[in-house]
Formats: sequence, structure tokens, C-alpha cells
Amino acid sequence: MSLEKEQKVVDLIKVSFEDAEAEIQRERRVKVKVAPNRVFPLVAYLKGNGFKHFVAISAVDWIRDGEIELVYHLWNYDEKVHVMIKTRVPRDGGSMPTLKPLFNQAETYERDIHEFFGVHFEGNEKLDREFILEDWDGPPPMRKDFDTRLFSAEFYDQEDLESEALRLKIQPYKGHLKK
Amino acid sequence: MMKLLYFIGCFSGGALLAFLLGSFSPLLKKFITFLAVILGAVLFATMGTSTYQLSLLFGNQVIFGIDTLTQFMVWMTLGIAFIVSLVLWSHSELSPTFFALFLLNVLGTVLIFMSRDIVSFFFSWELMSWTAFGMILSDGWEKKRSAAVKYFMWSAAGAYMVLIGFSILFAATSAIRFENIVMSVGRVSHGWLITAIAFLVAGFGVKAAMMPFHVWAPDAYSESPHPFTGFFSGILSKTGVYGIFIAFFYLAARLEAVPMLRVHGTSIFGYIMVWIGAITAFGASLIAVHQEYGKKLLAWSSVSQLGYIIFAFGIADSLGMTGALSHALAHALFKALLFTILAGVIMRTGTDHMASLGGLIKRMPLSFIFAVVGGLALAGIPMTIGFTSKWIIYEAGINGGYIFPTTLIFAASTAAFLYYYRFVYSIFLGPLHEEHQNVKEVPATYWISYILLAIPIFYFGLYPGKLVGIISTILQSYNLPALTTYTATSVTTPLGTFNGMVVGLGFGAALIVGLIVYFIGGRVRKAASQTDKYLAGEVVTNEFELHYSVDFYRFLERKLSWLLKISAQKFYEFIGELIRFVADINRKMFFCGNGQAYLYYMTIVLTILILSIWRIKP
Amino acid sequence: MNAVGLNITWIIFMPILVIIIGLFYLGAARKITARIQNRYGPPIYQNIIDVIKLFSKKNPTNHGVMFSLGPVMAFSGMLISLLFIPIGNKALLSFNGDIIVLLYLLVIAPLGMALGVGEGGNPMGTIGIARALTLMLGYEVVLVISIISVILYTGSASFMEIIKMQSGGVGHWFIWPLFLSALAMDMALQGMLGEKPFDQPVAPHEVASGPMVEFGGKYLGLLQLYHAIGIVVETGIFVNLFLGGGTLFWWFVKSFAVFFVALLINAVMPRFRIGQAFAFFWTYPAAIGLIGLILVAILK
Amino acid sequence: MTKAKPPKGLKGWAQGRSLWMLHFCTGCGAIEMPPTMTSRYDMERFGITPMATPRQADLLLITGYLTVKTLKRVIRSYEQMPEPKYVVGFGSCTVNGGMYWDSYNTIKRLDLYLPIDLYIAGCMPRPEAIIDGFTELIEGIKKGKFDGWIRYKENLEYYKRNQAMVMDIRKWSLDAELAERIWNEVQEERRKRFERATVKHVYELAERIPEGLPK
Amino acid sequence: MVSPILLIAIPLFMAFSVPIWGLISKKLPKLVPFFTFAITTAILVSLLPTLFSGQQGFNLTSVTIAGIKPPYGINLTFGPASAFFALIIQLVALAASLYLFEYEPPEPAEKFYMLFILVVLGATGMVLTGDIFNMFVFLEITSISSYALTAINKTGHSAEAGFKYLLLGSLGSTLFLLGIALLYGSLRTLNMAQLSLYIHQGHLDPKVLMAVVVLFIVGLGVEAELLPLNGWVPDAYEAAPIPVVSILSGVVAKAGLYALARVLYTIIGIETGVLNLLLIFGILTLLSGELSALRQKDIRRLLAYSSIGQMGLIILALGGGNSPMAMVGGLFQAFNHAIAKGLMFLALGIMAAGFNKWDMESLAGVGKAKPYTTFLFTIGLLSTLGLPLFSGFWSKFLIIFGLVHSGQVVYAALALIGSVIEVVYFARLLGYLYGKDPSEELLNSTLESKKGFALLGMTFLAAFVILIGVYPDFITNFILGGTAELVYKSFYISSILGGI
Repeated sequence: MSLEKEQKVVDLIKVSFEDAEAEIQRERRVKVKVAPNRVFPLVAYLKGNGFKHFVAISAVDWIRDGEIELVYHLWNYDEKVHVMIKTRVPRDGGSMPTLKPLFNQAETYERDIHEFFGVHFEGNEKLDREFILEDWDGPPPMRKDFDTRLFSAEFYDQEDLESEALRLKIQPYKGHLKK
Repeated sequence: MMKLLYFIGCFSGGALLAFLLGSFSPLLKKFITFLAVILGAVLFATMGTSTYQLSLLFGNQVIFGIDTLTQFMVWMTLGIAFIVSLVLWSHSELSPTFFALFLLNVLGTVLIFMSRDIVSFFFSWELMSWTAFGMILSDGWEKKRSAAVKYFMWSAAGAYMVLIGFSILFAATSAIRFENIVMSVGRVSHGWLITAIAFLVAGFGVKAAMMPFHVWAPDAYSESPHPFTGFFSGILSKTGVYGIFIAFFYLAARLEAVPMLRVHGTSIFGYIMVWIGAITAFGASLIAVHQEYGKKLLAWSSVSQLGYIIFAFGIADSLGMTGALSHALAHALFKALLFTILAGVIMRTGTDHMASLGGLIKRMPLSFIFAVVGGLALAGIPMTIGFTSKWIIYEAGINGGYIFPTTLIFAASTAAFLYYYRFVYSIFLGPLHEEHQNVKEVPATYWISYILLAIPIFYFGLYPGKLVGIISTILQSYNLPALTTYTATSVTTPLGTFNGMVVGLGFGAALIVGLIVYFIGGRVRKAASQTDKYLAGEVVTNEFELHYSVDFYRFLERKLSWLLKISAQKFYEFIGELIRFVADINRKMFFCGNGQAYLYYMTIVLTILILSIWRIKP
Repeated sequence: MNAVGLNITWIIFMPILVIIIGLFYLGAARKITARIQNRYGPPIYQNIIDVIKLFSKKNPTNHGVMFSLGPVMAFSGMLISLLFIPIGNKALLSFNGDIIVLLYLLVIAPLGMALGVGEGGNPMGTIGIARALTLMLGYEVVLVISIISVILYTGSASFMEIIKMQSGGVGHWFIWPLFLSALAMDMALQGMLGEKPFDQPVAPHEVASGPMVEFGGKYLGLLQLYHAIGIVVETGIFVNLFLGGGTLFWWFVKSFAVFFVALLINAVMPRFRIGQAFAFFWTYPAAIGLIGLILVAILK
Repeated sequence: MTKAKPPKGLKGWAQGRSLWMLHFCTGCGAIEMPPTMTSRYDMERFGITPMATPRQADLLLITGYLTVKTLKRVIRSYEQMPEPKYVVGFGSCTVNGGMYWDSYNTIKRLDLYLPIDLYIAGCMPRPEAIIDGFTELIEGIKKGKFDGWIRYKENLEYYKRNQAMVMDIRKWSLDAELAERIWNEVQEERRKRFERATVKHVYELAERIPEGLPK
Repeated sequence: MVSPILLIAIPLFMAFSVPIWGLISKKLPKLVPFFTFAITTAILVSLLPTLFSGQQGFNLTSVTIAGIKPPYGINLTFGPASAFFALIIQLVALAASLYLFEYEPPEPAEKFYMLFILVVLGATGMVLTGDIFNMFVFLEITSISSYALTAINKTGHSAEAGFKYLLLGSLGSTLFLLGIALLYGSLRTLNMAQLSLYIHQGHLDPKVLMAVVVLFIVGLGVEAELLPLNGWVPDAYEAAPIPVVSILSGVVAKAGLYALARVLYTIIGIETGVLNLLLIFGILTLLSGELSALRQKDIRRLLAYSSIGQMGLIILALGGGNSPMAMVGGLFQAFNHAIAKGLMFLALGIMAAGFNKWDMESLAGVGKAKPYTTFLFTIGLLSTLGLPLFSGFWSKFLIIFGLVHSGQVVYAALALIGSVIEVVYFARLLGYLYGKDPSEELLNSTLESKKGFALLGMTFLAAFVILIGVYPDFITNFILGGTAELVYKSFYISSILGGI
């Protein structure tokens, strides 16, 4: 199995973006690492070269490095090549330019990542509206330093509520009825 | 003689006084108008059935007569005029000119029904037309210009068609009185008679908003001053209907004998009118369904309802004419009611854009109740006058064998439910908008007029025979076929029977049963708030549009787009463009501002004329 | 006077009978649909249980006076329509009004319901009403074409006259000479009954059961009763016009047969979009009806 | 005020034999409903029919986990149902959070927020179990033994307080005044609890991350 | 003894005495036209009763000048038709002269007043004279004064307009003179009655007769605003001062119309087929005028085109002359048009006073700024549209009836199409006048209350419009007489030449 088309994509990127580390991950899969400020031009460049489908943005919390890695997925229907653009922003006060001018749907992914990872996307106007987490004022819950077990135990404090129920003589669940 | 002059003087004097004194005190103009209408009605009541002569033009005796039909139409006119003058008590913002023109308009309308000769008819006709235009004008018409100009142009065109028709008759018979024309109509050749009738029917058809002459009506109705619209749509259109009656039964009857002109057992005019009426009713109601503004909707509905009347006139047998005249009354009543209610809504909220209204039942319950009453009549629900007349029209259509037009009429009637529901839902039902939280109920003048209009609507619905009786008397006095099989509460046609009282009592009983069943069911819980609705568990607040009133029948519109694309409006716009093009060419050619060119023209004319003289003269 | 007295007895008795039979129709409908779908299905009296339950429910939400009056008006409107249709040779009130009167009486009920739904203020309900009215514009034309062809054929718009003309056995039923009209009317009936493929107004998956979205408890109970009577009345029109009426038993049998046909179609059909449904009515059934009408007009 | 009682006799029988169900199918349990409804198990033979709106429904069926976000909608729907009304918790997520026991956003025990009449345990319960649950329910209703809605009405403040601990109840309750009051009352405690739940999110946590994860 | 001669003599004297009055006081010349026309109107009104005394119900008096009897001497005829047109002229002139009180003419003012009187004098002369050459002379007096008045504003624009008018008018007069010359060459007489008699008796070669007809129509058509000869009209109406415009439309055009009617009806006779010519000219003028007005923005030009259209309607009505109804309607319409259009122009002058912008946009909302003037304007407008309660209704009604009665249904229909177009642009104009809010500039312009005298004159005209509109018989006898005088040649001839 030759990797000609993948190589072509890598070459394509290398021509214009010398600082990008592009490599073929496997068949139909190309991985690119760039600096955060180069993501926008790179995506724009790829969009102009047949990568019409903006698939998603995902994020990884590299807690030891103090960085959050953003992965932008693009897909070319003609060549059938998937490009992953990886970039890293600092965990604290990290910020990326929005991709909304290029792909409208990026807005939604950015809101999602903003809510769950706390990455700021400059230029995204809807970023401050609550999206999935309603009435949430804690830390972004998908970061690795968020202790979801603790949160679950403390916030949904069942013991408290149950003791109150016992005081009120409420039997929340009456058990099986005899046949 | 004097009584007629008093009658005319009452209105014209009232108009003059309202115009002169109205600017001093708003109360005065309202009072004068109110008084003039009441006084006029009293005077008319004393006039009875009689004939009056006036010496008008070159000492010619013009005739004003009152017969049963006149009484019917005039009482209808004065009744609605009374309603309007009552409602006007709450409208000080209208200028004195409006009040003056309104009285003149009523006078013109009444005189149309009274006049028995060409001169006075045309005089009254034009008086009625231009005063209506003046009223649109007097109400500040920044946005209304195109509608008003369109109305004025069309009514002028209609009036001129009438004029041509009359003048042909005059030229052929040398008579100006209707009775003399009818007597000597035998001397008129068929060709001229057909031409004259065609012109007359077309001319009257403009006023009766007959397709394809309807394009002015929706705009003009919707842009006229709100309290006046009921009169405009309910009564002024009836002058067209009356004119068609005159043209049709005075003159066209003579054409019955010509076999060539007979289709389907009736005259070809009748056949054409049946079709025109049916298409008008059907097309206009389909358009009404897609209107976004209340007045526009009711205006198109008016066009549609007038189509019913034209349809029924076309059938021209006893059932058809009874149906036409009774629907004339029915339409006047319920359309006046609906327009008056809308005027009240506009007065309180400032808009008739249906998407901006909604939920007013909570603030204006009386208006809602009467909107339902008007709607029942409009949709032709039994127990209201609307059903009485529509039912006769349907029976007439089927009995006359006009199966396809009748089907269209039925479809139009179904479409009436569609637009009526849209009207009443968008304005009165649904969620109440934030800015209308403090809207008040309409003032007393309004709801008194609602009640006054609702009484005959129900009375003639429960006693259909009474209405048919009145109309039969009229028709018999004109030696026209009349429906005779009726009792006070029931009417029988060759096809079937309708007993309004039984339906009414039955429904009353059923309603009681329904209520009993309802109260068996026990207590209910009042909705906690306006947002207490099931919307998939979501709480929808005012920031979202919960009022389903924009593009109400979008799916229907999509399916019918091919039909709605056919537009007389576009055709007329094309004609207008053409005329403007010709006008420009003409102006650039003959008034180019070049003295030389003018001299050329002069020389050319001189040369052509002299040469042609030498050639033509032997 | 004896005849009148009898009449009044029936007038009181008939609605109760029709309500019960109509509820059984609905139960049967569920059972039959279940059997078609290879299910066991609820008992045939299930709808009676439902109505009892609905009336026994407490504190259904009320959105205003018209909201309460709407179902009442729907029920009463259907009740009065019932009296104007001869059922099993019992004329009830139908001497006082003909087919056209009935057609317009039939409108009171939906109108009342529509007004009630309107005050409920739920946009889904209004969408349902808008759909129902659009559908009505569709099938009413077909219905009217069929009815006009019957009236043309018989020269009368009175139910009793029409039934009388069909007396004398199966051969005299108008379904034979007016087959096309009957076919068209049956299609229209499908829409009138709101059975698939014409159940867009109440489509539960699209508009949360449409008009009924805000109605619960006794409101819904009234609407169930309205629906039960409605089925009998609507199929009854067909029975009287084309199947020759008949005695009380046979009348209901015929009426159920008509309903059964609608049910079978309902059980196997998916749903049209509302625009499609409307367009459907104005094409095939209308064309069939018109051909029938023209044939009647020519042959008459 | 007399104490409301569950219906008995004819009413109870009719109520039991005609259960109209609002199924809140956000959880994975929804997949078990189609077989229950269709020809193999056919729950319509018990008179149980799915309904589209809470106004018509007698039974609120919650098929699986509820997040805070969906809980709001469920409460809203529940309050809109006419009485008598029943709630069936379906699947272990509704019992104790199930596999989402440590999720930051999933409520753990439904009966703290809504008066559950019946739990059908299992992950997921098979249609047989569902039918069994329904039969229990029907029999119980006929005998007037399920009174969840009465409990809810009588202890409304308790339920509202519980709800207020996890969500903003002001917008989502029909009784707006009560909701406002309770919301204001629980603010302090809610804030404390939130702090307690999030205060220890520090780097020591990072130590728990196993070595050898790719960088 | 008052004599119709005074109608000419007094203005003549007053016209040339204007500079003398000017010597006494600078303000005095301003009053001269009004007093002149007040006197002449009084004389005319006092003469009117004599018209309706004969057996036929009306009377025609012939006044000889210097005592020589008609065929040989010069005479003035004072019959219903002459008197009717004289009345029109005097009424309009009176109202316009009242307007002059408030109008500052361009210097030298004396000349303006002189010319003003002379125009009316010439027109009155044309109407009253019984001698065709005299008619030419008076036509020249009228037209030359009008040229001067048109150009009196001394701007390039008005000079151009005046020049165009001069060009067409003088050529027209020449053609008219040529026609007279032809007649005189053949028949050796200039007296109209005599000419009529000779032509009636067939002394004239038909070809020569038709040539004369053509020359007369084309010659007089310039003043009567017939289609290809009316190129001067919009320019002149736009450039001339407002009182002059009202005179041009109300007086000069009517005099030309009278001349045309008199020549064609009385001298030539309608049996010769000239009517078809009139019909064609009339309908073309009507349609062309109305169409041109359709998209006009400048109100003066709009009214000018409308004026052309109205003149076309009158000519059309005269073309339907084998039905007396159309003829009556035509004369009636001449009256109505003169009064209504005069009223409209004068009102327009006040509407734009101290402001001097004449397009619709600038005058939008004037109904709120100057309500009374606009009201008067509206009365004129509604009358022009032929709406009931205003005098124009009856004339339009009669014209259409008459046209159809004389068998010209197509022309009637075309005329009505023209009327519909008229409705469109006038309705639009009304919309501008009343519908909008007035601009600052308009509100700050001269108040209408400062123009009391002008308003008085206009009110006077408006009263006529409404009076006749409500009670047409006020004037119909007059018109019937006028029609009879124009149509029944034998009556005219016998009245002037003595019983033949």
C-alpha cells in the first residue's frame, strides 16, 4: 500500500508551512504539529486545498506539561485523507484564535471546549453563553485536576438529604408490594 | 318632494356643519355626525315608499324613488352608518373633514339606492366614490398613497364604465329614467344592449370587487380609516351589487330570448357571472389565508364574500336572488362587526399586524366574544345569518346545476374557516405579548355597536324565514321569481329544509348537556402562568416567539404557490408600465422643448391636412 | 303526536347509544390494529375505561374560559350534528335540515376545539389546528363533490329522501351507480376521520398530539366522546348516502364496515407530510370525484 | 384540608387499567421500550399507551440516568401532569446513579427529587422485568397503594429543597413563589457544598495519574 | 345706455392710462386692473338680462360701430355665446386681478399691468367681434401681449418660453390671416354673418373652403392648445408669473377656443365634415396631455399638461357637435375649466408664495401649512376631475353622454381613459399636498393670511364651482343659448343682417 496521497498532503503542508511538523501517521491519516498562532493560516490553507470538511476539535489535558493540546480534524473528500492538526496552549490563560470565520461549525466545538477545558477562543462571541453546563460556576470539569469523584460525593450529598427525609418521615421508596 | 330635500339637507348640512364647526370642538363634529345619521334615519322612516322628482339638469326631472328594495338597502346602509357614527365617538383624532366626508358618503350611498334615473344615479355614484377617497386622504396617508391612488383610479375607471353603459342606453332610447329605458329597451339592438350591459356589469363589478377588477379592494379596505372600514367594505361594495341587480334584472332580462346567448338554461351573462363569482370567492379566500395583517385578511375576505353574492346573482332564479340579497345583508353585518372589532383592537394596541398581537382574550374578552360571533357568521355556522344566506346560495348552485362553481364556492367557504381561525387566533388567542399587558377593553361605544350588530346576526340565523320573507317581498315587487316556501323559522328549497330555530334550540340543549358533562368532571387547576405550557419540558419565556402566527399556513402556501402566482396585479402593473412608457415617449416627442421641432410639427400637420383634403374631396 | 314523542325518546337515547357504540368502535379499532400488527391488543372496551379514567382525573390544567368551553363546544357541536343525521331509519331532527346543514353543523365542533386550543396558547396545538384546517380544505372539496353528485343524482338534499330512494335491497344502493363518487368520498372520509395517512394534525411524534397537547383530564375525556360520536356521524354520512341506511342494527354494521376499511388503511400506512396530504386530496380523489360528477351530470 | 387519597373502586380500577405513559427516554433504557410496546410483549394489552404530552399522561417513566440538566425538564413535566400521577424509575441509574455513580453531573438517587412509586432495577431491565413492574404498578393502583403525588404535594418543600441543591429551581417550578423562597434559603448551603466539592482540586491529584501515560 | 362696446373701450382706455396713474402714486397701478375688470364685469352682468328676452328664449344684439350696418361696417355681436365666453374671461380676469394686489410684478410694473389688461381686452374683443378681420386684430393684441407677459420675468428661461410661444403664435396668426385672405379673396367680405351666408349658399369652392378650415384650425389651434401646436404651453406656463398663467389658461385659451368654435360652427358649418377633424385633434390632444402629465413632478407643468388635456376634451366635445348635448357639455366644460384651472393656478401661486419651488416634493404637506389655499386648490382639482358637487361633474357627464349620443362611443371611451389617467396623477398630487408633513422651508414661507385679497378672488371662483356643481341650472340656460347661437347659423345670420 503506497502512501502517495498522504505524502502529497505532507508535501503540500511543508511547502507553505516550514515550521509545521507534518508526518504520516498511517494510511489516510496525517498528523501535523504547529504553533497555536499558525493553526488558523494552516486550516485556511488546507481549506483552500480540498479539505472542505471540518470534522471536530478535541482537546487533551497534559497536566504535567501544564498544557492543553487541541486537535483539529479535517477531512478531504476527494483524496480521502484525514489531517489532524495538533497544537498546544498553556493550561492557565491559554488562548486560541477562533476558526469561526473559516468554518461556522467550529463555534460550537469551541464553546464546548471552553466550557469543559477552560480554553479561551478569541473572537468567539458566544463563548460566554452557557452551553451544556447550566448554572455551573466551578472549574472546567474535564480537566484532569478536577476530582469528579469528590465532586460527585460532596455535591450530591445523599446522606444529608436522606437524614432529612427520615426526619420528615418520608419513605422515599416503599419497597415491593406483596403479591 | 320636501321630505327628500330635508333628507339630503340633513346629511349635507350636517357635513357642512361638521366641517366648519368640527375644528373648534371635537365633541361637536362627533355629535353633529351622530345626530345627522339619526335624523336621517328618522326622516327616511317617515318617507315610506314614494317617488320624488327633482328638477336638476336643464330642468330635467330626475327621479328618486323608494321601494322595498330601496328600503332594504337604505336601512342596511343607515344601520351600519349608525354603527360607524357610534364608534366614531371614540375617535376624536379624525379630522373634521373625515366626518363631513363620511356624511356625504352616506348620503351618496343612500341616493344611489334611491335614484331612479341615469343622472342622479351617476351623480350619487361619483359622490360616493370620491368621498370615500377623501376619507382615506383625510386620515393622514403617508403610507397609504398607493392604495388610495389605486382605489381612486379603479373607482374612476368603474364609474366611467358605468357611464359608458348608461350613455349607450341613453343614446339608444333617449330616456334617462330607468323605467323608460326598460320600456323602450326593445328598440335597442342586441349588439348595443350587450355592450351596454357588459360595460355596466364590469363597472359595477369594480365596486363589487369582482375578479379581475378586485385589485384595488384589499388595499383600499385595509388602508381606509379603521372605524370606517366596516362601512366601506360592508356597504359601499353593496352599491356595486345593487348596480348589478339593476343592470341585470332591468336590462339583461330582455336578452333571455336570444337562444344564442343561452347556456345551461340561463343567459350567458348569468353563466359568466356565476363563474366569475365562484372564482372570485375561491381565489380571494385562498389569498386571504396568507395575509399577515388583520385588515388585509378581512379585506380579501370581503372580496371573497362579494364573490358569493355575484355567484348567486348569476344563478338568477328565486333561490339565487334570495341568496344574493340575504348574503348582501349578512356580509354587511358580519363584516362591519369584524372590522369594528379590529378597529377597536387597533385603537387599543396600535397595530393590526397579527404576529405582534395575541392573547387579547385576557384583556378584551368582549371583543373576543363578538369576534367569535362575527366569525361564526363569516364561516357560515348555523344559527347565524351567515349560514342562512350561504345555505340558500349553495342550494341555488346545486339546484341550478352549476356543479363546478358550486364546488369552488364550497372550497372558498372552507378556506374561510382557515383565515377566520388565523384571524381570531392571532389576535385574541395564544400568548399575550409583554407590551400588551396593560391593554384595556374597548370603550362603551364600541361594545354597544357590537351588540347592535350581533342581534340581527343571530335573529336572522334563528329565524331564517323572516329574512327570506323580506327578500321575497322585494323580489315580488320587481316581478322576479321569489322563494315562497318558508315559515318564520324554516326555509324549504326544492332540495331540502333548514329550520334555524330547531338547530338553535338543539345546539342550546347540546351545549347544556356538554356543560353538564363538563361539570361532572370536577375541579380544574388554573394554569400557574403564561409559561405553564408543555413544550417538551422546556420553560419558554418571552424572549422566544411562542405565538404561532407568522407563516401560519406555510405548507399550504407552498403547495398552492402555482395557483397564487396567477396575479391580476402583475398584469395591471405591466399595463401601468406600458402606459408610463408611452407617456414618456409622448412627452419627449411632443413637448421636447425644442422650438424648431414644434415648427416642424406645425408644418407637418398643415401639409398632411392640406394634402389629405385635396385627395379626399372629389 | 305519538310520532313526535317517540322521536324525542330517541333524541335522548340515541346520543348515549352512539357514544357507547362509538367508544366500542375506537376500542375495536385498537384491537384490530393490534391484531394486524400481530399484537394481542387491549380489550375492546378499553376506551370506555379511558374515558372513565379521564373524567376521574383531578386538577387538569385550565388556561382560561375559552379553553374550557372549547371541548364543551366540540362535544355539543358533534352532538347536535348527530341529531341531524338519520340513524337506522330514525330521523331524529333531520327533517329540519339537509346534508348541507349537517356539513356546516359538523364544523362547530372543530371550530370550538380550535378556539379552545388557541387559548391554550401552545404553538404545537396551533400547528395541529393549522394542519387540521389545511387538511379540511383538502378533503372538504372531495366530500362536497361527492355529495353534490348524490344530490344531482337524486334531486334532493334531504337524507330521508336519499335513503328512501335506496330502499329495496343491496342492488339499489347508490354505491353501484355512483361508484366513483363513493370511492372519492371514502378517500375524503379517511381524512375526515384523521386516520393514517392523514393523521398529521395529531401526529404525536411531530407536534406532541397537536390540538390535544394542552388538554388533559376531563377536557380530553370530552374530546374522546367527541371523537367517538364523530366517527359514527362521519361514517354515517357515507352509509346514508351510498349504503342505503337500514335498520338500526344494520346501520351500525354498515357504519362499522366503512370504519373498518378506514382502519385497514390506517394500520398499514405511513403518514403523509401535510402538504402532500393536501395535494393528494386535490388531485386523485378530486379527479375521481369530478369524473363521477361529470358522469352523473351527463347521464342524468 | 382533608388529606388526599389515592383513588379506589371504579376510579382506581379505571386508573389502573388505563395507564397513559409519558416516557422520558434520555437514558439507555429507551431501547428496551420498543420491544415492550411491540408485538412480542405488547404492553397495550394492559391499557398502557405512550402519550406525547404530560397533560394526558398518568405515568412518568424515567428510563435511566438523569443529569442535572434533564432533571429540570423532568420535574417540569412531572408538575404539569394532572393527578393522580405515578413515577417509575427504570434501571439502576435511577436507583443509585448506576454506572454514573461518580459523574460530576448526574444525579444519583431520583427519589430524593421526585416521589418514585416504583423502581425497576437492572442495567437494563429486560422487557419481562418491565412488564412485571407494570403489573405491580397496575395492581397497586387498583388497590390504591401508590400515592407518590400525594407525598410530593405534602412534602413539596423537602423535594424543592433537594432539587434546589442541585439546580436552579426558580424557573422550573410551577409554584414560583415557593421556589423563589427556597432557592434563596438554600443559597448559602449550596455555595458551601459547591466549595467543599471543588476546593481540593490541586496538584496532588495529578500524582494519582499513573506513570507511563504518553506525553 | 350701457353697450358691449364699453367692454372693449374701458379696458383700452384704462390700459393706456396706467402710466398716468403711476405718476400719481406708485401703488395706484396695482389697483387699475381690478377696477377695470370690476367695471367691465358689472357692465357685462347688467347686459345679461337682455340676452334672454326674445321669442327663442334668447337674443342676439348686434352693435354697429360708427353707424355703418353690418355687411359693410364693423359690428360687435352680443349673443349668448359671446356673452358666455366674455363672462368666463371677465370672471377669471377679475379673480386674477385681485391676486395682483398681492403680487409684485417685475419692473417696470406699469408695463405689466398694461399688458395684463390688454390680454383680457384682446380676448374680450375676439369673443365679441362680428368681423373676422377684427378677430384677427384682437387675436394679435392678445397674443402679442401674452408673449410679452410670458417673457416678463426676464430670465433666460422665460425668454426662451416667450420666444417659443412667439414663434408658434405668430406663425399661427399668419396662417389664420392667410385663411382670412382666402375667404376675402373668394367672397369679398369680412363680416362673419355675411361669410356664413355665402358659404351656406355655396358660393365657395369646397376645396378652398377646406383649405380655409385647415388654415383656421392650425392657426387658431396654437391658442386653443391643439396637439402638435401646443409645444409652447408647458414652457410658458412654467416660466410666466402665476397671474399670467391663470390668464393664459383661463382667458387666452378660451378666446382661441371661442374663435375656433365660432369660425368652424358659424362660418364654415358643421355639415362639411370638420367635426371628424375636431374629434381626432381633440382625442389626440386629450390623451397626449394627460399622458404627459402622468409623471410630472413640477406642479405648474402638471397643471399645464392637464390644461392641454382639458382643452382636448373640450375640442372633442365640440367635435361631437351633431349632438347638442356634447356641444353644451363642451361649452360648459370651457367655463368649468377656465374657472377651475384659474383657481388652481392662483391657489398654487399662494401655496408657493415666498418660497418659489413648484415641485411636488417641496410643496408636500402644504395642506397643513396653508390649509385654506390648499382647500381651494382641491376644489379646483376635484372639479377638473369631474366629481359631483363640483361644476366639472356636469360638463364631463354631458360630454360623454353627448359623444355617445352622436355615435362616437370609441372617442368617449378613449376620453374616459384619459380621465382615468387624470385621476391617477391628481390623486397622487393630492397625496403629496395632504399626506406628508410640510418642510421647514414651507412653514416659514409667506403665510396665506397675508394674501387676503388673492384669497377673496379665489374664494369667489370656488363659490362658482360649488354653486354650479350643486345647482347646474344656474348656468345651463346660458349654455343652451350659447350652443344655439353657435350651431344655428340662420339665427345668427338673420340676427345680424336682418331678416333674410
